[in-house]
Amino acid sequence: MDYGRNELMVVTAARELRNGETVLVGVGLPNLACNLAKRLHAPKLVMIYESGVVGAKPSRLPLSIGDPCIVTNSESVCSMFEVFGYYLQPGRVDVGFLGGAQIDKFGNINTTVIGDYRKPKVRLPGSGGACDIAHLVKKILIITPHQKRRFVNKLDFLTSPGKQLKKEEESLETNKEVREIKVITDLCVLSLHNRYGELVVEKLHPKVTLEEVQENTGWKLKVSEELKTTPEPKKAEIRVLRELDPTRIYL
Amino acid sequence: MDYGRNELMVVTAARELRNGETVLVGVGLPNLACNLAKRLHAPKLVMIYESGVVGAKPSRLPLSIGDPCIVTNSESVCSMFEVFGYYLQPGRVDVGFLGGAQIDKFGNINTTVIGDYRKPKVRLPGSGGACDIAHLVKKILIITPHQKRRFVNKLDFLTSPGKQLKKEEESLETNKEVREIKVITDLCVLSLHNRYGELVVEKLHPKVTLEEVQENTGWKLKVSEELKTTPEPKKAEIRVLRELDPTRIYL
Amino acid sequence: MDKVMDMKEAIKKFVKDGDVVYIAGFTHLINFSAGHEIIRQKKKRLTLCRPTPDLILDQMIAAGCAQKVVFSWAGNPGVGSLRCFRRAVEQGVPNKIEIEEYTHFGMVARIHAGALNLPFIPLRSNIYSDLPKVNPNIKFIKCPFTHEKVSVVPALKPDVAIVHAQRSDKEGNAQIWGIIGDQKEAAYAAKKVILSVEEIVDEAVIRRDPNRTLIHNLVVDAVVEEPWAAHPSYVQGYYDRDNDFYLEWDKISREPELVEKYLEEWVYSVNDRREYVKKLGVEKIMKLQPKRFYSLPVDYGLYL
Amino acid sequence: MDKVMDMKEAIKKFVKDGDVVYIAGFTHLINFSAGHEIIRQKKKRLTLCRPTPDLILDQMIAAGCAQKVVFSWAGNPGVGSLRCFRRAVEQGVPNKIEIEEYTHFGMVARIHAGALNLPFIPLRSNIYSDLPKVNPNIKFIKCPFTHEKVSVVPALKPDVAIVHAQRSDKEGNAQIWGIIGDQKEAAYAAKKVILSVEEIVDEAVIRRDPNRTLIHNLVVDAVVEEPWAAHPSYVQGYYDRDNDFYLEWDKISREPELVEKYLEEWVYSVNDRREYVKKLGVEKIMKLQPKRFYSLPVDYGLYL
Repeated sequence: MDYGRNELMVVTAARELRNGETVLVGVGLPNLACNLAKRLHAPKLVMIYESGVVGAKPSRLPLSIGDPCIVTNSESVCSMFEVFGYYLQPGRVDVGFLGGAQIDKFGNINTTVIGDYRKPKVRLPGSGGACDIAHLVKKILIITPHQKRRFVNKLDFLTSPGKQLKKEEESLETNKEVREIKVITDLCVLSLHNRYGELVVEKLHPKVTLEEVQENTGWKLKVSEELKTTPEPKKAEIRVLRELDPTRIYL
Repeated sequence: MDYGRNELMVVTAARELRNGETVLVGVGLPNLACNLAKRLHAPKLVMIYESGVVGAKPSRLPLSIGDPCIVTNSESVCSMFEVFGYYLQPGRVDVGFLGGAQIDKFGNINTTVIGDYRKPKVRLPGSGGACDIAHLVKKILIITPHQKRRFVNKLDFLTSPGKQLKKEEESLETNKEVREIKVITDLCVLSLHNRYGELVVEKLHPKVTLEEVQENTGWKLKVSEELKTTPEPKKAEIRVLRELDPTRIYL
Repeated sequence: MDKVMDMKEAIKKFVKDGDVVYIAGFTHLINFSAGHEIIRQKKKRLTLCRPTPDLILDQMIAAGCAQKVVFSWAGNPGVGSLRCFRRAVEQGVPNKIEIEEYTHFGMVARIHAGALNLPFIPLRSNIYSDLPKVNPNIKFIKCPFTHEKVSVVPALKPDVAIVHAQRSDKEGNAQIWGIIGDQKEAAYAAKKVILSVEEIVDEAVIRRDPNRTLIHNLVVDAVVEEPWAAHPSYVQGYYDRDNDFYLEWDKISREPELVEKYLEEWVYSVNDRREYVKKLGVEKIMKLQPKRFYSLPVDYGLYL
Repeated sequence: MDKVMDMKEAIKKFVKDGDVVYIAGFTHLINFSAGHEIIRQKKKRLTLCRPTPDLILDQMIAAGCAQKVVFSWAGNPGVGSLRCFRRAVEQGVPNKIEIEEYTHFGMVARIHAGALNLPFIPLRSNIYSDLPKVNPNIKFIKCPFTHEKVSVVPALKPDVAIVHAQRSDKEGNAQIWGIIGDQKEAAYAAKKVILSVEEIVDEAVIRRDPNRTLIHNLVVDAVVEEPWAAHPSYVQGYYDRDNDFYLEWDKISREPELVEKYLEEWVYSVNDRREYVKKLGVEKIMKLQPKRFYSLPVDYGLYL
C-alpha cells in the first residue's frame, strides 16, 4: 500500500502508545497518532488535553487543542491549573508529545527563539505547556521533520528539557529516573539510550540510509547496535488514519 | 413585647450587620442573626458558609452549616479549599461570627482545650475555620453567654486571635488595621476600642447593671465613656425571628 | 481491570492495618458504610484524617481502629461534643490516640497540596494562634518575592481515600453536586481510592455533562455501588441528613456501654449496608426523602 | 448598584491607560468584543496578560495598545505564528513591547495564586529550562519540610480582568461550561472585573444549579449582555470556533497594511458588537451554529 511521509510518522508514533497509558495530546500529527492508537491497539488510551479536557472522544479533527468538539462527549473538563496540577504534576501522565524548532542530542528542545533572546532573529511561540510536560511525563515523543537546521549541535535557547542534564540532587522533579525519549522524523526513529546517554538512531525508515540521516543532523550521530528498519504501515492503520483526516489537513 | 435573652442577643447581633456586607455564617444564633438582618434591614447581605455555599436562601433552619437546605436555591457552591482561598483569604469576607469556651480582654478565643494541651481537662472541638476567620475578616462578632468561666483573665489556649497582639512587622495578614470586635452577651455588648486597646462595655442590656457584668467577668472591665442601653427588640424583629425558628430550637 | 466490587472486597483489598486513611466529606457524603466495614474487618492502628471527624470517626475510635487522628474540628456539628473522641484523648479509652491538629483552611490546604503533588502550600493564617506551638508541621517562611512572613503546611498524601458521590460510570468517573467539600482533593491526593456511589450510571450519562465530573477514573481503584452509604450523613437530592440520629448519638456516646451496644446492633450484627438500610426501615427512608428539584439542562452543542 | 451596562461604558469605566489587563479564555470564550472596544477607545500603555495571546492580543498590539505582554505561548493555535506580536518583538513595530514569559503552568499558577491572594505559589517545573535565566520572577526555594528545591512564581493580580461566560444573572453570578481555562482565577485575582455573557438570565435559572456557578457576583463590577462577544473564538453550545478566520488572519497579519485595513473595517468603522455581528452576516452565523446537545438535569432536592 502506498503511504506518505507523514502517514509513516503518525503510524510509527501511534505504535509507541500502549493500551491504558495516559497521553497529553497536541494538535496536528500527535492528535492523529493518539486517535489512531485508540482505534486500533490502545482502546483504553486516556487522552488529556492541556485545555483541561480528559477522556475526549472528538467528533471531528480539531484544529486547536481547545476545540469545542473535544469537550462534547468527553469524560471530564477541569480548569487549566487543574490539568497541570492534578494530572501532570503528580506524574499521572505517561506520555507527552512535543515538537520544536531546534532539538539537540540530549532531546532538549527550543521553541522560544532563534538568535539572541533579547534581540531575536525569529521569535517563536515559547514554552506553552511544553517545558512543564518535559519536566513531568515519563516518556516524551517528538514528531518532527528531519532537517539540519532543526537537529542542531547547540540550542539557541533550552525551552524544554529532554535528558534533564542539569540534574541537581535536591531537585523535586517527579521522574528522576532516566526516562524514555523517542524522536520520530520523516527519516528515522531516534531514541534516548541509557548506554550512550544521548539520542541514537534506533530505526531507519524504509529506503532511508544512515548517511542521509547524518547529512540532515547537526552533530555526529550514534547508532544503536540493534539498528532496525521501521516496519511499514499496515493497511488497517492507513485506512483508519485517512478516516481520521478525510480532508487531508495534516496528511 | 415580651422577649427572651437569646432573642435580645440575636436582634442585637443582627443590627451589627449592614446591607451589602459579606458574612461568614455559623450555625445556631449567628445563623438566625444573619437571616433576621437579611429579611429586615440588610436584604443584600451575602451569606457564605464555610461548607462552600455562597448566597444561600435556606428553606428551613439548618442544624449544621453543611445542611442540604442551604445548597438548594443558593447562588454558588465551591469546594472548602475554594471558600477559604477565594473568599476569606483575599479579604472578601467582612464579618465573621465566632464563639468560644474562653474569651480574654483582647477578644482572643479558646475553642481548643481546658487545662493543659497535652493533658486536657476538657478537650474542645478545636479551631475549625475560626482561627482562619479570625485572621482574615474585617469584623468579628461573638455571641456568647456571659459567665465568669468564659470571660477569663488568661486563656488556656489561644485558638483564634482577637486583637492580633503578637503583631509582627513582616506579617502577611490582610487586615493590619485594628479591626472591629463586638461581643454580644446576655448581659451587655462589649466592643474592642482603639482608645483602650481592649474590650470595653459599650451597651448594657435593659435592667442589667455594670456590677452584674463585672461579677461575671474574670478581669477588671473598662467601660465606654458613652455607655448606652441596648435598645429593646422591635415587634417586627421578634416576629420575623420567631418565624425563622418556629419550633424554638435556638430561641 | 474491572473496578466494580462490593464494599467488603474494597476495604479488604485497599485498607491495611497502620494505613493513613482519609474518609472525605464535609457534612455531606460522609461514607459511613466504609467506616462500618472497616470496623467490621477490625482494621487497627489507622491514622484517620478528616477536617471534621464527625460521628464516623467517633465510632471508629470507639471500636479501637484509630492510632492517630489528624483533624481541624472534632465536634458533633450543631449538637456539641464528639464524646468517644474525647474519651480517647482525655482518658485513653479504649486506647490512647495521638492527635495532630490544624485549622480548617490548614487541613484542606494540606489535602489540596497533596492532590497537586506539591511538597507544601502557603496560607495566610495561624500566625497569631497557639496552634503552631503544639504542631511543628505549621511552619513560617518568607515570601521570596514580597518578603512577607506566611505560614506553610505540608502536603497530605493518604494511603487510602474513601469518597462517596451521587453517581459514576463503572470506570469511576464521578459526578457530585451539592457541597463538594474535600472530595476531589482527597481522591487526587491518595495512593489508592475507594469510590462509592448511590448509582452506577451508563458512561453516556457522564459524558453528557463532562463539567460535572469531579473525579476522573484515572485515580479510582474501586467502584462500589452502595445506595444510602452516607446515612446518617446525606446525599444531595437523594436523602436528607438524619439530624435526629446526630442528636441521638449525643446520648448514646455518653456511655461506653451504649456505644458498644450501638456498634453491636448496627455494625457487627449487620452484614453489609443493604442490611443496615433494611434495619433503618421504610418509615425512616421515606421521612428522609426530599422532594424532586431538578437543575435545568445546558447545551454543550454537537460539533460535526 | 446596577452592574448591567454596555461594553462601551464598561471599558470606559474600568480600563485605564497603563493598566494591567487580563483577558481570560483558553481558546474558548476569548472576549474579542472587549478587545475591539479597547482598541476603539485607544487605550494606551497596557500590560496585557494571557497565557495564549491569541489573535485578540495580536490585534491590540498592532493597534498600539500594548506596552508589555505577559504570556506563555504566543502563537496562532493550530496555524502558526502570531505575526503582529512578532513584528513588535522583533522589529518594534508599531512600538517596542516588553515581554515577560512563563510556562503555561507558570502563568496559570500565577493567576491562581492571585485569586487566592497568596504571595507566591510553588510548582514542579522550570528547573532544567533556560526560562529562569531570562525571567527573574521564576525563583527557586527549598521546601521547609522535605528540603527539596522547587520553583516558585509570584501571584498575578491584574487591575482589570475581562471574562466571557455563557450566562449570568444581572448581578453577575456566572455559569460556564466547556473549557473553563483561566476564567475563574482571572475573575477572582483582578481588582476590577468586566463580565460579558451570551445571555443574562433570571436569578432562578442560576439558583437551580449552584454548582455550575463558576464566578460569584461578589467579584463582578460590570455585567454586559453581549451575544457573539467571543467570535472568532467560540462559546460552547452557542457557536463554533471560526477556524477559517484563524487561517485567514495568518494571511492578513503578514502585511501591516492588511492589518490596518482589517482594523479599519472590523473595529474602527464598527460601533459595537451588534454591528460587527450584522457585518458577519447570516451565512457565517448559520454556519457556526452547532446542533443542540443537552446535558441531563440533576436533582438537588427540595428540603422542607
